[in-house]
Amino acid sequence: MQLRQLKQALEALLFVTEQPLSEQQLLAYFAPEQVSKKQLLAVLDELRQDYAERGVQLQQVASGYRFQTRTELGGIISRLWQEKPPRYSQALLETLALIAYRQPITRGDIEEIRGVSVSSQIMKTLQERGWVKVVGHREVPGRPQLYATTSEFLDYFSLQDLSELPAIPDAPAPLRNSAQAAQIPAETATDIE
Amino acid sequence: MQLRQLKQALEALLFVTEQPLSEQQLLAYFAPEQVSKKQLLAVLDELRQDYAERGVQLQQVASGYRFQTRTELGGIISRLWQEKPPRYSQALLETLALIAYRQPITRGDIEEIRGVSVSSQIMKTLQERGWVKVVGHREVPGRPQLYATTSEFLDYFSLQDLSELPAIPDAPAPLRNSAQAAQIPAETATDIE
Amino acid sequence: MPAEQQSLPLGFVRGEPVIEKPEDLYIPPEALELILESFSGPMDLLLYLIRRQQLDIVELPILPITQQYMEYVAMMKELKLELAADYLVMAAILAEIKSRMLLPKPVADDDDEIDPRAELVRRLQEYEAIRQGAAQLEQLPQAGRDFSPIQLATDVRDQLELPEPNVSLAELALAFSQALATAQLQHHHQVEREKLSTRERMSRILDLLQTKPRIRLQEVFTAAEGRQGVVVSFLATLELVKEALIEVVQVEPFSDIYLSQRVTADAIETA
Repeated sequence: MQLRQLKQALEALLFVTEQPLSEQQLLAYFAPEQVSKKQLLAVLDELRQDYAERGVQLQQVASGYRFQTRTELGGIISRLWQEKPPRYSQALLETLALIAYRQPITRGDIEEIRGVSVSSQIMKTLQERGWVKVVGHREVPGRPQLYATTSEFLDYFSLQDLSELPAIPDAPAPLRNSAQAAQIPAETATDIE
Repeated sequence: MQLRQLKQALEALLFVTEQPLSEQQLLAYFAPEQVSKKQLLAVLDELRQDYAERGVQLQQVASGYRFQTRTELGGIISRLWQEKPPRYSQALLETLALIAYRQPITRGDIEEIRGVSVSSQIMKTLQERGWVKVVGHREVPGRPQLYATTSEFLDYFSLQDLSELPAIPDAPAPLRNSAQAAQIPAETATDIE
Repeated sequence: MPAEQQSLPLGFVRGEPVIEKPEDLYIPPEALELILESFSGPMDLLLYLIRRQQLDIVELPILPITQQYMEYVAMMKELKLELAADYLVMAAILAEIKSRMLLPKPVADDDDEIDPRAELVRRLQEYEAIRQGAAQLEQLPQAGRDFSPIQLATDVRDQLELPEPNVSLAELALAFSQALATAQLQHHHQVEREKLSTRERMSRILDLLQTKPRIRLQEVFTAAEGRQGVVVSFLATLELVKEALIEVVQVEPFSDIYLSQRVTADAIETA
């Protein structure tokens, strides 16, 4: 087998296999072509040099040789899988708001105020986001978890501490007209901005 | 973005994606870096040249650019696969050739030329592989489905478009009016390319 | 059905027969069967018969070809190959053409009399073109057979951070008001407003108690926060005690005051 052909075949092989290939595996693979270990190592070294400045590189890892993308490109490559920013539901926002303004607070407290049960998915999302964490348990039957906001939460909203959260006007007296009641916070929001 | 960095990123990107990437997709991807179409094409061309003599090559196919192993290495690389690649039957190849060369075409047209009824298994295989799809109906009684090839078909055979199919003689002119009706789509197909 | 059998090397390559056909009919039946099965249909067989005589399709010598075709069909029957109806259809077409060829031509009359073979010739020409197309497709590089598209595995994906959602502070405040408004409409009880900084400090103290079971009261005060900070921390501690979230212990007068998590056993007992 010509050296040029061996190099091409080796290169292609390392690109198509999912797992790294060890010296032994490569030698076994090229046994029909009677490639010696010395030849193999020389060609691998050549390939390594060829790819030194490229977007992908030949790396030797514990289980053998493999091509992988250049480390510095991680950021730009990862955009491939970047998801769109999520849009949060009203239920999630209210839950987050209650945790922020009324912490430490249990899920039961939130449910009592909102009048509806809080989905586990919402609590999971808020925790995965790193905005909410469990800071303890209320020592009552069932020992419900107490939730509080995190420093990441403050960072995200550029707050130094919770006292910087927008003040909420005293809750309005209960109204018959629910539409009107709903209107009040909307106006508040504009003021805050 | 520096040209060198763009080249590395583009190279890495084309290596990690499963599907070929089109010019439009690549431009959209590098929109944050404000890469122009001219720059993109220049870098793609450079990459193509860089890999011209290597074991893997940058290939332009119907749905975009991708890296693939050098065709001449076929045998030596396919040793890697446990199973042999499928060999397609003459009947399937003739059916596929009819659809590829004379599209859009009905099953009736295929049966007329091949002199045999088309097995449903063959049409199913071709559609499951994603090589063939229904593109409409011929407006005659029964409204038979019109079949055409897909970009996956072209990708599979490393083609950019139908004009790259090896030439075969044109369909002979029809004799009668009835036959003529059947012939029209074949002429249309040439235009579609 | 034989028409859909895979083409064998004994059949055609690029439209040309590779083997010499059963000229003499003394071929072993097994081989004959292979040959017969290798035809992808009646058109394939017909084309083979024409090409065997090194004739052009347009010359289509209908008499001998029809005869040979019938012989093959008979052989297929004899070998009990599952004979596709399509072969019989073609036999009928050939027979019809033959009979029309044998009829005396009507005198004068039509110049536009069409050769009875013309339609079949057209079909054969088109079929031959397609056979050629099929052979060329077969020879094109094929994914998985001649090359493999490359998809490098990468762990870059794992490094991906969750995308930042887009929530504004105003939205959060609005959501809070709405939650409170709902609460009032539903429960008709006043939800008290409390000093936020106190609630935050409560969280912080509880958080601290997650890491250590006990902290000294002094630890909750930060001198840098000044008077107001100390007041907030103190209020928070009192609030935590009031809400029974922590315990405050002083072993003896003037000794250090410790804050600790409520002991679980207590909770169980009270439960």
